[in-house]
Amino acid sequence: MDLALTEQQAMLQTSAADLLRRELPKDKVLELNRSADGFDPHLWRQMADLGWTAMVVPETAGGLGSSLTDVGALFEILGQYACPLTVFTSGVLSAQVLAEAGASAHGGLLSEVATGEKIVTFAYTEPDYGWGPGAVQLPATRRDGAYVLNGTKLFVPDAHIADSILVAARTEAGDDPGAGMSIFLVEKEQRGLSVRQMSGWLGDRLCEVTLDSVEVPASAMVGDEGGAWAPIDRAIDRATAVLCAYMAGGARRATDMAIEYSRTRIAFGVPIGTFQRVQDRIIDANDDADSMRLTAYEALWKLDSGHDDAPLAVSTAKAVASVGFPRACEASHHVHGGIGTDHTLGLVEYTGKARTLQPYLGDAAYHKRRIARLLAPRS
Amino acid sequence: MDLALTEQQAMLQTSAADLLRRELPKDKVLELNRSADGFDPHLWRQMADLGWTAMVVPETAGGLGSSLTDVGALFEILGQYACPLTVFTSGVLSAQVLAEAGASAHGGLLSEVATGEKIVTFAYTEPDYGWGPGAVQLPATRRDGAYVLNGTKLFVPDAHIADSILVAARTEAGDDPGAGMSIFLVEKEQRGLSVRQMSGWLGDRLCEVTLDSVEVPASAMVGDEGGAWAPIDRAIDRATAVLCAYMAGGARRATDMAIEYSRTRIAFGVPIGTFQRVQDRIIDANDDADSMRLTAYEALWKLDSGHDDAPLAVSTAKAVASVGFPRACEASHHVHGGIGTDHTLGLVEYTGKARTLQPYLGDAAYHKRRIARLLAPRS
Amino acid sequence: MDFAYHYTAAQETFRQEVKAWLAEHVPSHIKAPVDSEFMRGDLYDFALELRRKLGHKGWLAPTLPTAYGGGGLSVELAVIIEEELRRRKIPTVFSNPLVIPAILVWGTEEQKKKFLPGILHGEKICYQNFTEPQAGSDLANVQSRAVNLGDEWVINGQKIFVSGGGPGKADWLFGPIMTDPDAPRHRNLGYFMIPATTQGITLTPLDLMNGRNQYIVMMEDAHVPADHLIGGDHQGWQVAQTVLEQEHGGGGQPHLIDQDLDNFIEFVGNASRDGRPMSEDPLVQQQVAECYIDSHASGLFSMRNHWLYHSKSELTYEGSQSSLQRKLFGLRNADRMRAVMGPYCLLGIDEQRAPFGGAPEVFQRSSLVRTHPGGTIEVQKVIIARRLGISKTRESAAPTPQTAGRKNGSP
Amino acid sequence: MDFAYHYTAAQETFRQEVKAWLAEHVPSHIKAPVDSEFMRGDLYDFALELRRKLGHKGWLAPTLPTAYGGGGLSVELAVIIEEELRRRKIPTVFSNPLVIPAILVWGTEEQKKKFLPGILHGEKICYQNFTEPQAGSDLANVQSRAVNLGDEWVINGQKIFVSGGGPGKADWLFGPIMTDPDAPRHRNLGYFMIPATTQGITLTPLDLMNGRNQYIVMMEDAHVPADHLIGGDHQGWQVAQTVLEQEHGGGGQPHLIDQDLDNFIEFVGNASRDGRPMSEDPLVQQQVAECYIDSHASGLFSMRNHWLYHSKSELTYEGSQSSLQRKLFGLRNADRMRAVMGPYCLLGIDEQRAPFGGAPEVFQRSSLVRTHPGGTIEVQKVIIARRLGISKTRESAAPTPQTAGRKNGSP
Repeated sequence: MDLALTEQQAMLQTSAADLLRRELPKDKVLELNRSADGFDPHLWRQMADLGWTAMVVPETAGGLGSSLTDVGALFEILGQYACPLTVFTSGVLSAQVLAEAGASAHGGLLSEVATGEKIVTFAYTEPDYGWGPGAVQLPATRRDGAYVLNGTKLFVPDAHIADSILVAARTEAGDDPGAGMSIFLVEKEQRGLSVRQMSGWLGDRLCEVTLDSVEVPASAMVGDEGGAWAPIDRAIDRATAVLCAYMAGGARRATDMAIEYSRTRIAFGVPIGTFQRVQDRIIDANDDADSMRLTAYEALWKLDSGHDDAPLAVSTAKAVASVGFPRACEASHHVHGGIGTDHTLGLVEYTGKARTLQPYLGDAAYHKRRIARLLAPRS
Repeated sequence: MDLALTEQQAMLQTSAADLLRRELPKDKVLELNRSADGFDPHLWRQMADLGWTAMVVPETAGGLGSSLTDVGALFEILGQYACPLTVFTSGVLSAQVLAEAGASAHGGLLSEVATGEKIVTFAYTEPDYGWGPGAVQLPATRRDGAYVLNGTKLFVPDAHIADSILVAARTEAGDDPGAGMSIFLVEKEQRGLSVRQMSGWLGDRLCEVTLDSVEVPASAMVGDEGGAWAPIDRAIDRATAVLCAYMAGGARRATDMAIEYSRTRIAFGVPIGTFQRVQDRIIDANDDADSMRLTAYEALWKLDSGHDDAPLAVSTAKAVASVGFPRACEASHHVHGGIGTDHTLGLVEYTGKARTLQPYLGDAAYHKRRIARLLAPRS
Repeated sequence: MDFAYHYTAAQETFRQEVKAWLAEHVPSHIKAPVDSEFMRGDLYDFALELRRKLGHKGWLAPTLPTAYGGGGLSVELAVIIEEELRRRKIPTVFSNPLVIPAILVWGTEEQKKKFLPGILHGEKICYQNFTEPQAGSDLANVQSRAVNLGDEWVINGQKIFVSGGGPGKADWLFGPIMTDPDAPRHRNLGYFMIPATTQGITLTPLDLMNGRNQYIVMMEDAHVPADHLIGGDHQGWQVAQTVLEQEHGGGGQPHLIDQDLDNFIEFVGNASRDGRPMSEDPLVQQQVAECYIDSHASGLFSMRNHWLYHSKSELTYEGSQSSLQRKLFGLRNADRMRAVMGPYCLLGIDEQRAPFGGAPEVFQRSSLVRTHPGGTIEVQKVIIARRLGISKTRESAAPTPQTAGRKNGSP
Repeated sequence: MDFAYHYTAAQETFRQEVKAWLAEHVPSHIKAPVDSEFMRGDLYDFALELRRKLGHKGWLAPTLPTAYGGGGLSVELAVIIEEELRRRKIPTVFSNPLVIPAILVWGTEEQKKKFLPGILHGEKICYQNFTEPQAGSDLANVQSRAVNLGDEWVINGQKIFVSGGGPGKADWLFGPIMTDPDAPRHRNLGYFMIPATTQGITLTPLDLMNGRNQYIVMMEDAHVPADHLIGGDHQGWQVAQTVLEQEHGGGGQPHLIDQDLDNFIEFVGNASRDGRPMSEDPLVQQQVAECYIDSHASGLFSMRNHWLYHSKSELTYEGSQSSLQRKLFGLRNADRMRAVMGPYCLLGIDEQRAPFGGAPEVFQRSSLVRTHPGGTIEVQKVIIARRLGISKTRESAAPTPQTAGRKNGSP
């Protein structure tokens, strides 16, 4: 038993924090979030050069083949700085899908993802939003050795700046939603594909991806026809654990802001942190942040060490994070009062992230349902 | 709009409080709860003489035909004194079932319920506990003009002291659980019937009622064969609103105990009520008690005035009460600390009531499901 | 008990009048915007003009005396007007009504005549000039200064989180300013009606989560006539209390209405997930019911307060209880709606995929922002504890237009 | 990171020894009762004897030095012993182990030799003599008095909520008594090991929700030898802090175990409602998962503390955080279980229909009762706030056997 980060992981965290403190101060986050595409090529290049997009990519495909715990340690810091999640979209989630489903046939693309030359997103969710296998209904119809995709993917992260899109589609309908799902690699310039940024209080850029009779060759299929759910399920589990570390970092920062503010803000002649009501919100947020961190690292550790019940740990971590991150932000708002709603303070950006990530890769109810099924005694 | 009790209702409350203050001090409640059958014939006689068992009984059957709001006003006081609920079991719930289902054929029994000469209970729940129509599975089989009942009723209130039992049974199976239900009046001395008090931390006496080929004549059927669910549904709604008033009274007393204790208990040199953490629990309990009272009276009013959405108001009141009563007690325990767990203080008796009444006549989840169905836009 | 208003035939006739008047004066395409942030341009001008018309009919303050610009009507007719205005979803220009009880309770007869008709006729727009950077929850810590020059006062200082349409749109800024730095807390303030056009007053918008409808008010050597002081020059805190009594929920509401809840129920009724109607999902059913229950119970608190207020009963904790619950259930319901609607309730008013024109997203932000103004959650709890008699400090309610001069003693 | 212990072959061999020893000494029909209230008669005697045997093997305090009666074993072997004892569900006589760190940190060498072997060998049973009617959350307000007569102290006063098997079963009552009424708070107490058989000591059971296993201890002119004072005669508060540091969760637990949760999952797996397996009910699934998550997250806090403690790290708020969460999730899970199990979780140990021999009903009561001892919810929050550095009072952790003499300075 050893709950400390390794020296190497600690160094990784330090160097990440150094970069982000310099390149991504809170006014830069706000500026980026308000920019047209929410993407900073200069920052992207630096992150890629540090290998952040290469960590989950196997060494055989030109990546670093890092442990997931290493990746989580990095993303804990990214979460603290509310770093845009493009590095996650492409460098973790899409990379995992590629690696799990078809590293062999698409090793070239995976290498480009690792170096950051290519940005790839994963289009899974549809108008009936959800993360179970049943959520994918978009049909891919075989025609003359090619496939034609028709339909809409919604809430797809970073599709507006992606070079390629991994589209989960249904090559076969049937009673078992886990069967008949396939993945297709669709290039951005593909005829019939259109991408539109959605607007609102979205912590990251989410897009509507419309596929209007998009015809792709059979070689665009990533992995086996009809067998995509199993690798997607594994890839999502691995990515989710990393995302949980990111969310833990965000919750920690929102909590620390509240702690700091409670020490310096004076009301009724004393720091507000001396009031029990204020303390209680901070104590709760601190518990959330700590629970998120422990459950995230436990999930990462179970995935790294190949535990059978890693999915249980992942769902536990995400259920904790989906509840804890928004709640910690809300507590921090509560402590800050009106000033917390001022964009220039920075807290609002964490709250936006928290609420957007809450349903991403499965909300608390989804993961709790999964936990209950995993816990049920075998009959 | 007038949210005050009428003068007459206020007087009813005063006289009830006078009796219970005298006859049912907290040590008497404890003694009664620890006695063999939890029943005090002397107190029962006084309550019956005051007409408490006659209120919901129509004047045509020798009752008072009071408004439900009157009955609720009485039971709010009974709840404050943690009065045993036999008066509810017989005088409200069973009386309502009789009145709704078959006052004509069983008017004599209803009159005896009204005077308190007879105690009648209503046996609805079974080992698969629940309050929807599907919860009744016990079969009643027709044989030679009579009916034979076989099975077990569980958690039946006051069956050990009841003279008669109204048994909900299934005269017909089928896909619609609302169809095929009938009610039978079973006398206590009936061959094949056995009653056993269940033990545990039960705020009132609950029994296991076993029917081992109990044969009853056709005249024992109360109301129409197969048509019992509709009158039972109405009767339960009416009784539930009254029970909610009782629970509101209990929550109010548990809250007031906490308020009083917080003013007098000294810690760190000051009354503990001056600590924000203690205040917050009291504020929450006070909110629960007030919400319970308002939603209960709204339901009673809607039933009295024949509103279409009375069932919505009843389910709202019970969902609020099922959550609020145990929560207010828990808050009061929290304020009292260790001493609150001492039986001689009296709080434990309210907590026992609260937890036992939580699922009775439908728990919060059951009523929330019903609310959602009632709210759903008609398509 | 009776949880509803019942109207006579004459009152129902009045309702028809109101309906007809609204049909005549409000074109059918005119509706309140989903986000009050976008109460701009033509729509603002229309709403301002409509406000004047309503005011001159006495329908902005139906129950107040006609002598001051009110309607002199019964509570029932006031409720009818409110019902019809809401039903029609007319766009409203924000003017903080809480100035009215302060003047009614604490103003001299001259001041009532001077200020009230303009306000009640809808000619004048008022912003509440309360919060300061160092006086939020601790409102008594107001630091802005008013110096007496005999005929007038000179005011310097800064207010923040002042709500309204912004520069050039306000007529009056009302609130407490320190008149006497040597006097003890709660006895060192005056309550001023500051003309917004006074030289030295500037409004700068804040960049907030809920938009740019809140302002920093800078007051630099602003000269204000002496008769713009409401109440004595050491009674500003007491005047503010009358305002806060109302703001903290003491007036109540006669109806149980919640558009965000109605939207949510409709959303669930139309949506599907995994190929099945969302309304049949047991988890969704629980969330819908919990939203309804929370909203309904909070509404009953508000209805009770309305009844208490109009039956001229003395309130204790009830105002703050209602205000607290409104803030808390808003947060809880926003949370439940996120759980059911997922990212749909984060889609903004410009997004074609947004349900109800983005109203759920506005609610996601407003429910969080609303926890602070009008007394934070903490402030409400402090007041409730005092009025339950468990706090170190005991207090009773401040006088309101309904209770002033009664057993509380006149102010 | 590594969230588990990994055992060497030698350690696994040791596990087999423990198993074999237990098989030899504990007949298979012997099991801990569902309700510790019923640890009586023959079972009590058996458990007491077993405790002695375990003690003499050094297995009651495996990691402590053999010189004091410990086992002198590694943490891993200690964890193995704990695992096997738990697996076997052996009945245990309650003796409060928190006396041990107090003596280890604050006792003289003579006192360690005098008291520890008897305790660690399982010969002596200790009750914590802390709470008084006027000293609950405010423990420093202890009013019972010890007067110094040179060779001995004479003690008078009353303790309450003292847990244990009752009169005639305790050997030592340990805790703070006021030695100097003129000294300031926190400097006016001594910490005494009072022989329970001392004349003048009487134990009277309380009639509590969780039974009659807690006592009022009356101390009337009880004479106690001078060397039964642990620490200086003004250091009782400081000694108590060392105890509380452990009691408040500072020692942690290496495992994630929760029998009540396991029962609940099993109940759901076997039950049905409306003719369908309860485990397929979506609402039930959510409740089961929430119980699991809460229990698991709290368990991770405890595991983290175990690791911090055994890696000799200084804790700040972590002990109280874990203790607080344990109390809170117990209440939440009891609530969830009531929601799913309905009246079944109120059926007592004598009821034939009770699932798991009534264990869920015991949990319904114990989860509520457990919120008070070992520092109430409020006390834990006070400590956390102090250690997060936001309270008026700042504090760091009291010395424990793992940290005493390190950077904190020796006591």
